[in-house]
Amino acid sequence: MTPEDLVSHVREATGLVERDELTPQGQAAVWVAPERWLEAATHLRTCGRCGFDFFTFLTAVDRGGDRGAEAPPPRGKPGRAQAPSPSVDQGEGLEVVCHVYAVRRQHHLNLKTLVPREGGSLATLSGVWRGANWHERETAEMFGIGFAGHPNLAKLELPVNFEGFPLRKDFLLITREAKEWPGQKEPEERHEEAKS
Amino acid sequence: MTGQEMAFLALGAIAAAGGVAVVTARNVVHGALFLVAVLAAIGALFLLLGAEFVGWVQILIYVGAIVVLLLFGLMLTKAPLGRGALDNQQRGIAAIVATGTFAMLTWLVWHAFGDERITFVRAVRTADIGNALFTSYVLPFEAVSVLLLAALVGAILLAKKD
Amino acid sequence: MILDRYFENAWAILGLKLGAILVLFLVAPIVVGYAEHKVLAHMQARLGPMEAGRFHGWAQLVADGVKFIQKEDIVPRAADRFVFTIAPVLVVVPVIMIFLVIPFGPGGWWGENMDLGLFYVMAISTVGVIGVLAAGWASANKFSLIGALRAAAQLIAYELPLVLAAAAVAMQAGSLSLVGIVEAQDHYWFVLPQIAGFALFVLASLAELSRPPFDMPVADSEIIFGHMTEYTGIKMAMFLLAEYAGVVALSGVATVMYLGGWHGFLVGWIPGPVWTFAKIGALAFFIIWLRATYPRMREDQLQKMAWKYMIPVALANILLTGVFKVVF
Amino acid sequence: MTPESRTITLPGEPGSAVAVTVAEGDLATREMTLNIGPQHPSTHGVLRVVITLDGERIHTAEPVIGYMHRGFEKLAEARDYRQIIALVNRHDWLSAFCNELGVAIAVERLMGLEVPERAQWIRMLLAEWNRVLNHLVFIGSYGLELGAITPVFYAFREREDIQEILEAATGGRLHFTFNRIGGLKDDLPKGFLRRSAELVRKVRNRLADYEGLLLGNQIFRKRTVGVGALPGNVAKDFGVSGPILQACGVAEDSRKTEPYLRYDQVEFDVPVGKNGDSFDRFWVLFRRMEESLRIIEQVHDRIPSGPVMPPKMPKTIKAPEGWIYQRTENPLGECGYYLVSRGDKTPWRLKMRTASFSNVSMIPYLLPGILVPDMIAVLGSVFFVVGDVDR
Repeated sequence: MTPEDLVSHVREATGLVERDELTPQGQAAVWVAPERWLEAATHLRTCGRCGFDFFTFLTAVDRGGDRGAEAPPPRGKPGRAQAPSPSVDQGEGLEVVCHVYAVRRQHHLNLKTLVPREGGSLATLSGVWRGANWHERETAEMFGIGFAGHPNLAKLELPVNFEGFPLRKDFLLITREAKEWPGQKEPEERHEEAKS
Repeated sequence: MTGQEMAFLALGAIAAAGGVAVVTARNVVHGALFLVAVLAAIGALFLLLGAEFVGWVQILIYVGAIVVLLLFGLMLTKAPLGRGALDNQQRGIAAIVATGTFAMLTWLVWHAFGDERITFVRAVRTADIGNALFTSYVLPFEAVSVLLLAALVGAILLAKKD
Repeated sequence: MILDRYFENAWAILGLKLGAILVLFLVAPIVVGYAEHKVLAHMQARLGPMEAGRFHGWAQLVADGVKFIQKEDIVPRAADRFVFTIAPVLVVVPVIMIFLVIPFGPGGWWGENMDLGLFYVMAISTVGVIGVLAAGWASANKFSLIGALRAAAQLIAYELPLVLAAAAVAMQAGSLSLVGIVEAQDHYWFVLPQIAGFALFVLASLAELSRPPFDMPVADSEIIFGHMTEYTGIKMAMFLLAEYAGVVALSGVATVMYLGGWHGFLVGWIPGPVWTFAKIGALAFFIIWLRATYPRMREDQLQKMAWKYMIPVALANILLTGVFKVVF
Repeated sequence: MTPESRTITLPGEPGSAVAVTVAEGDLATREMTLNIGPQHPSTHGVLRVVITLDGERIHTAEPVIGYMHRGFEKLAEARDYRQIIALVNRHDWLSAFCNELGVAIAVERLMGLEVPERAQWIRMLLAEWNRVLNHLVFIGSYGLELGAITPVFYAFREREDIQEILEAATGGRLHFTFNRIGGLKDDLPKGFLRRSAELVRKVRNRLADYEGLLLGNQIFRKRTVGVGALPGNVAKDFGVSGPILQACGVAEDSRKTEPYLRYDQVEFDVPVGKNGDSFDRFWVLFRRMEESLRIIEQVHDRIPSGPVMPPKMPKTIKAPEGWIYQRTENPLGECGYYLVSRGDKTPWRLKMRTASFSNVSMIPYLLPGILVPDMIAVLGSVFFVVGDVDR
């Protein structure tokens, strides 16, 4: 299926898609409400036409933070017909991305949703794809997102007593705060410096 | 006292002391290792008495096989790693049984030989043992074979779970 | 005997022999160990030791020995100190005792000609496992314990084929004395009629020595050298010494049992001991070669091989030897 | 607790006791917890697997990772794209070139940048050499783990030759940093293709050594055939990719299914196994190496001349707003970069989807029920690099 067909199939079959994205590079994403997260994922897994049997990754993107207030405009092609619901609007929050692939049909899909920065929680997908288990653990420790029903949401890569959520934008790299990244600047910047 | 007698006494002392150590050791693995000393000393006693074959059988079977199996079993099941003691509540009964056995054996030996001095016969030849086993003692030998075979089959049956 | 000509006193002869065996016990493993370094290296497209002692690193193992002596003797805090200390001794002593009875040449080139030599070797060679078990347990390390348990399980697998193969040789030679067995091979080596027994004996010996492909008790990539994990310095060196001395000792026993001991062929002027040592060397080379070639087997595969193939073959071998003896 | 079972208290460590439930007719036993790693010869670095044992049979296995976590994803947010290329070639230190490639392609696609034809072919050539380089390590060390000590020396002999020519081209031995956004740092040095062609023949001739020592070895087969079999659907479920997935009989290789560079213009096969056991995994790795050599030969014949960088490159590389997921078939499996850009010269978020992470996450499924020696055979054939797991 082409990405367009795929998105419209998911939209029709589930009725959960609130917004979709199609990038110029031909990659597709569908947005669902966080409370319908598990339902949408289950459809992708079980539906014969989707056939998403390969779990690629699950992660999050911090949309807020120091630049959160700028509220970037929507990217990619805007979704069709349906207006985006407030829950998946481009506001602050943590965007959760789950990327899956169908080996036989050879198509990809990004399943996305937005959860609030504080106390954000989703149903776990570890029952849908076993591979989600570790990816959710990683996302939980890095972003502070809860995954309800996860069998073991312990820290995966960070030390047990680590505090904070490193991949959020408000978690600062302390050395970078004290000192600018010492790497060479862009050619044009150096050029400007030399001129001035 | 001849050198042989001195060696006999020394080995006997080692065996006896080892025996005491086996039962007093708080750690079962220590006990098993003391048992090695006891069995080796007894094997050496056999050698000293010229029963070379029996002596080396003692080493091969008891030290080489039985104690190894014993240690194997202990390590698989009970013995904690490294230091650490194990004990149970059967000391009293064990003491009674041991004393009884010791008394009986002493009485038996005393009754049979008394003050009689045993003249030392030089070395029993292995060939003679072989001949004896397969001529005059062939029936007991075969009986033991059958018994061992039965034990083997039984062990396999027990080990098979289904 | 050669020594009788020069020495009257039996004790002096005994002392000399013991001294010679001790020297052999200390030197032979170093030679075999160095050979292993070099042979493995050349089989693996590298050079091996090249520095110590200038000429092709001949002094590498001497240097290693010096290093081992200098190392700190560490006893883990949780270990059982007494058993931990005594275990290397328990492993080394039986190997020395095997050296006592191997005849290296005709006319007294042996420590002791025992009537029951073969039986003695079988009995003594099993004792070393107790040292391995003790070491594994006393180290208070789970990897060591697994290694020790594997060693014990391995003993059960290889001991029977080993003894049965030896029994067939004893029948063939009509003697249990190692000197007697060599003398019985005057006309032909026992490897010819006992080829199956020879294969069994070498395989079982490899298992006893924990040499590849039967090195499961010390498998470095699984259980990190098993019972040797916690040992350092001189105690570790004793384990290594026992391993390489064991290679020499069991190669020696196999030489005596199957390869005609000091009997040579074609050229008559080469003295007997040279033949013996050459044959031991050839077997040791074979053992090293195996290490370069084969991966490690699994414990249950060894058990299966021992019980399903080696023991039946050994029994059939005994039967055939018996028939052979009666008919001819 | 079933009616036929009973609870028995066993002596535990000094001063404690353990209660166990046993079925009727069974002996009461206690499981042993064993830490494999973080320092263990067979974990290739600092991976730790906590296993519980019943005898030598594994009951449960739980990998503990993170000992090498270096926060690459966070660091990438503070670096521009040129610097990121030097950063990402470090997570899987055995396939540095392929790692760089993913980021470069992702940024190029996001920018809509046209990469010169010659650069595409050179990239393919170096990526395939890098693949051989990587596979040789695993082929050698897998033998070592099973106790065959010789193949590793042969593997490193070949590796040295390959590293030499890669060094000649890139100047680096481990971290090449040869990709640039838009192309490559330099053209190939003079005579490179000839050396490369000679090396292909040399390596191919020597592959027979490995066949004899490992694939054809009876004990090796006994140790690996049927050990740690992984069904294909479970592999996909865990996101396991690369040689492990192909060993399960799934011919998934992004060089075929979603060709990047010029993989659609060269001929090669995707080897697939039957049973997904350790032997198949190893066999697939071996065959993949041969296919790589095949690709390299075709590149030699067909590489065009021309520049290796686009004529007009912006001085500052800023990826436009948007996101992209770019996957490449790395030696160890699917390596993907999920790049979110807000039009800056640094990425807003760069998620690294590494093959090893997913491969290792499957270990708790694969290990229970097998023996400790088999665990080594399985761990060694679940090809992973710890840096690639922890990032």
